Amino acid sequence: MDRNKLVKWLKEPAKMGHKYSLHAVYFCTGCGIIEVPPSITARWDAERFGVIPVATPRQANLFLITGYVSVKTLKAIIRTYEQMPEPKFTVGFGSCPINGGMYWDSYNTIKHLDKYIPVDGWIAGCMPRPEAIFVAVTHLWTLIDKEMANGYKKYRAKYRYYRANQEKVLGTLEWPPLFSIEGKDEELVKETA
Amino acid sequence: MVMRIVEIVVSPIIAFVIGIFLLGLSRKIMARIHWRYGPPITQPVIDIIKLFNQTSMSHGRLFNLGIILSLAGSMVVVLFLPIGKLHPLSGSGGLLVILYLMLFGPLGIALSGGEAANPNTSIGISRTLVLALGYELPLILILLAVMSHYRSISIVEIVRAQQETHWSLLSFPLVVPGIAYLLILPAILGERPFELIKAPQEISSGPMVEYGGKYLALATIQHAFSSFISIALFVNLFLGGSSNPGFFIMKVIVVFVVEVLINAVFPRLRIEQAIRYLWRWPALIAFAGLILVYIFKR
Amino acid sequence: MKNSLKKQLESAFKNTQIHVPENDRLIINVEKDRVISILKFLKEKGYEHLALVSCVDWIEEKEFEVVYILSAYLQNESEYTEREKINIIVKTRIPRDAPRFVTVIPIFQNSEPYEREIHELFGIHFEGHPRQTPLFLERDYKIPPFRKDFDTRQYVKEVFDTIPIIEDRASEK
Amino acid sequence: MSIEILLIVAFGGAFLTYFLGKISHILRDAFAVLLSCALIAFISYFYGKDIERPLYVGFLEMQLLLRLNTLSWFFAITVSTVGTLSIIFSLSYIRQREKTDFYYFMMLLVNASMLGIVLSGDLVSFYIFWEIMSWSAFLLISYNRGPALAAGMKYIIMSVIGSIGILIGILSIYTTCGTIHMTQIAAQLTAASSRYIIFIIITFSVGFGIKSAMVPLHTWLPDAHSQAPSPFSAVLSGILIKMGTYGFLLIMYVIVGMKLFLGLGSGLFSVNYILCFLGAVTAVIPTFIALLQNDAKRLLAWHSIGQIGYIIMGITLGTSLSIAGGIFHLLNHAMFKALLFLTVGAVEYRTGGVRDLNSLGGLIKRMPVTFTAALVGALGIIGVPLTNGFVSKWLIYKSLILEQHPFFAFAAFIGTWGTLLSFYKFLHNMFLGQLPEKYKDVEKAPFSMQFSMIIFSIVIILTGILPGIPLKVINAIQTSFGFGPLHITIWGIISETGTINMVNIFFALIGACVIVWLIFRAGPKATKITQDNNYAAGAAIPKDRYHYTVDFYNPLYRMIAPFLRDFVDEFYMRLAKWIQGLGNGVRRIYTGDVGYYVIYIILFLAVLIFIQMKWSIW
Repeated sequence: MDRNKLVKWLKEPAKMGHKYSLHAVYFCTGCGIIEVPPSITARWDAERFGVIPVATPRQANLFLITGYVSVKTLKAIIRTYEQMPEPKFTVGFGSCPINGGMYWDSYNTIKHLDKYIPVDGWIAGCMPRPEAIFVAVTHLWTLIDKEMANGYKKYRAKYRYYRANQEKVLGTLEWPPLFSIEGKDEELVKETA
Repeated sequence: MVMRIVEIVVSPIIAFVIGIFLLGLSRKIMARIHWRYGPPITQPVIDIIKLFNQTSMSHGRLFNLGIILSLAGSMVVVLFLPIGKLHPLSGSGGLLVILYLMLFGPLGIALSGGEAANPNTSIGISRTLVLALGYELPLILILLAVMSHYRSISIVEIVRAQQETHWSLLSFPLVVPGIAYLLILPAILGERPFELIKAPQEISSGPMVEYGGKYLALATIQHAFSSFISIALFVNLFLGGSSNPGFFIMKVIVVFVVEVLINAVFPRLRIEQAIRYLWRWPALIAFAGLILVYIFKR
Repeated sequence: MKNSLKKQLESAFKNTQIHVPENDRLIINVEKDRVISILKFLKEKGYEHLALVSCVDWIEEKEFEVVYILSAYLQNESEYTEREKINIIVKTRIPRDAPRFVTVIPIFQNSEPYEREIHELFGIHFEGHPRQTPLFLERDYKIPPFRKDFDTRQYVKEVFDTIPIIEDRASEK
Repeated sequence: MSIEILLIVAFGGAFLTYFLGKISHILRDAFAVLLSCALIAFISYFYGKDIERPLYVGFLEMQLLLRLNTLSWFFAITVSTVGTLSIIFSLSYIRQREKTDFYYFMMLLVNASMLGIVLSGDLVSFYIFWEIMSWSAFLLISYNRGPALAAGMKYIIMSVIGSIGILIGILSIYTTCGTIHMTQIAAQLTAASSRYIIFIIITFSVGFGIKSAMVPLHTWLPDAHSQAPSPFSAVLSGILIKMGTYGFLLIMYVIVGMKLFLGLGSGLFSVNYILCFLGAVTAVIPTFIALLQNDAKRLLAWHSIGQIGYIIMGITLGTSLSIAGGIFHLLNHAMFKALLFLTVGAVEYRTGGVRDLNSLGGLIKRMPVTFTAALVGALGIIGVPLTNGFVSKWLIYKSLILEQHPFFAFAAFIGTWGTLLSFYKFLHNMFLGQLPEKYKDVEKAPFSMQFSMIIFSIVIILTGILPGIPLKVINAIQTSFGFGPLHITIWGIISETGTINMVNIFFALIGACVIVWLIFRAGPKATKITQDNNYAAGAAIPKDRYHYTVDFYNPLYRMIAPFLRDFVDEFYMRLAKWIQGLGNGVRRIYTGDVGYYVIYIILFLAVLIFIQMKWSIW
């Protein structure tokens, strides 16, 4: 490892740790997940980037949403995202989470994922190739360096809007709010109206 | 006295460094065997740094206490194990104490996982304990063979006796239990084909389900310690320990690489298959070894 | 071969039109009160695999068409003699304004999720069905979404597009 | 101050408690607690004394003596401690029940009779107190009716058989030696033949083996322990079955004497080897049967049998280390098993009598003190370092290994692992995991329960870290048996074949815990979450169905369950049925017709006359 990298390690170990050890929660939605097994196995070895899949959200800090998100899946996605420890980074994979993709007029598929949880980066395309995942990872590194991958801070700051959006789609959620949703309610009404 | 304190400080540090190094090494070797480039060998350190800088969720006091207890117990075992010439506390208890202190690791994880209140955790712990019962049966026979062959329950005595003569893996009656120990070593390390404790695909990493952040970091360190301990025990009992720490660590690494080679090519057994295996071949061989030792008394 | 079954059916059930569009298909159009009896008959004949229960919305004729697709398990060649390797398609029409029909769970146990799904997506009520609770959908739709008169684009405009985008203010803070 | 006053106080106090209960309950409770505390003080006053006094002269021209030495002092202090704490526990446990006066009366009577047993210096008074203990224990076991009555019947039938064995032994000793004083008997038996001594040991071993539930005489214990009220289960498992081991010590090392006993038989067939083998069997099989139990108290009951196996192994192996280990393990088992029964009692008191390990769960959030006590007890019985169970088990293992009995040592180790598995199941299914909806509003145990549990826990930890305190007394006991003294220090044992130093281990563990805790605190603070916020693959957790308790070790059960039926019990049941059938057969000859009886008499006389005419015996 070269010199300025070593200096970086000494200066801000936490940030470097978050960069080089991205544990992706193994959450399969849609067709995009078919690209993940080749990218974590011998063909495109994701582990050299420090990206490995882990089984539970408690151990993960990277959330790949791989494909279209139906309303039922959205509930699981929100639950999983809220159970991940901070800092956590979300990447939408494929065009469906971006704008609905080919399900743009479906009655049961949410179109814009970032209305419900914050998304730090998108991988466009249908399907993106596995190399695109690594492009996204390296891009995420630069974002973490510039402290622009702060979706979790945004979620914390604007939680009541996110919660309002989620409840607008899903009805009342089973679990209590993660952060406090008290605040300027008239602003809440104005935003959601 | 000062020497004693230095040893007490140094030997856990050695165990920690070597254990973490072994984790990184195993990931690298596995990657190479899979024709991958693999992570940098410092990847476990990066993971631990990251995990210590994450937020984490706690399920209660026992959840914290258990993981602390398990890591502390593993650290204490190192003080009783001779690492080369370093055996600070081995004067105050022999192999039996080591055997019992090795309980703290799984027991602490079991208690804190129990408070996590997750069925995956409970299944993982029940597998942990059943597997432990599975490999303890041959392990106890092996240790009894060694202890009653050298007529001592002090591991320092056993190491010294080996260095006077030769490795007990190469001496006649003890070669049989030595082979049995090699057969159960993957089960003690929890590696494949006995990686059924935290089987990420079925029970989503078992006892570790609710661990995140610093809890997972401590659990990783504990795993590093325990893998170091269970190999160091083998090296002390059968490969004649060593006179200086350097050679000792060499031996440990060699044995670990052998285990990684086994780990890389095997699938995972079901728990009944594991118990059936452990109670058939290693137990029979260890039993035969104990009989042989009983016959050929020194 | 098929004709034997065709003959049996015609002898058993008068004035049901049965036709064979292709070599391995047998389409039976029956009125709704004979469906149970004809399915019983076919099951006794050995066609005991209910592959699918489906539904079609004929909006012009103001009718729903409930479709049952059956086939037989055939282990070896010898069984080809009494049973044939065909898919039997039983179709029936029910009025669209009163979408009620009887369940076939007493005959085919596995029709439970199919009927549940049809109830959810087409709004057809099956009498005697134990639990007609939502299966796939999280939201409640005024018109069941698979009916032809359900305007999905309108629905998307109303529901998903009205949800506000949360503009990024965290960077300024 | 002399020891017959002690017994008079104990027995009189028991009766007085019964009559005080008729006046007021507060008075009765206070008096019972005061009485038992007074007994503790009284006994601890006698520490180190060696007294022998006549109790009563002229019982069939025999002189009954009371004798107090280190052995009986040790047992007396154990008895009174456990008895006192379980009576304090009973204060709130038994309040809502009926027949409470009777309950306290019987508890105090059992304790008093056990004091009598350990203080009696001759076999006849020993036998009298033994019978008082057996019968009052029977009344307490069948205290809550129904299945308890059947369990009590089983217990009393077996213990009557046992006491018949003891009686035969006493009578034969009296006929041969002409005295009933233990010391004089010991002096006389040195001349007796070894076959006669084996006969004596067998007769006594039947009685003591049944009382201490040694395999194959254990079958009364699981039913009795699980059916008795919990504080009495503590007494029963803690000290009453230890009276059997006290009897073993008495007959082996006091009456017969160490040299004579260890000299009996030879090689594999020496008596102590056979008893040690029985102990090994007792240590393994019941422990793994306990693994299959779902009733908490039944699980503990089977473990009492298993731990008795360790004690028997220790005291019959016959080296100074093993005797010390056996006696120390006896004390420890009294402590932690009583503690565990009390914790189960607290749980069933709060949850309305639920002991089923499959339906409880998550109680740590409601009863933290009870959980801590249960944890300490479980660690003790597993034998984790820093609890007293570790030291005693260490002594037993070490003596077994050094005496070149690796297979006995193997049995002991495997028994320990079975203990670990079943006690993790015990803790997990009762206290850990998800708290069910129906136990949401369980309060913590009342003070009197918490008090006795805390005292027990403190004793376990203290004697675990400083084992020298009890080991000093035990060393005195086994030197009085004639074994070589051990080198005991306050922190453990020094011997050339391996020392143990609990204080070092303690400080090492504490230091390591502090270091790890500092590392732990260095990380960011963890947020406390409830049990509902839990990983369920992205879904909200299902209510009341998210706890894995039933068949906790299912794969293991499927493998070992077929081999672990209680064959002995089945055999006894078949025997009982057969004897009943025999009785029915015999009853037929009583027709009720006088003529038949006349014929029987005449036939009998004819036989007698015939014998007289043929051989002329008279």
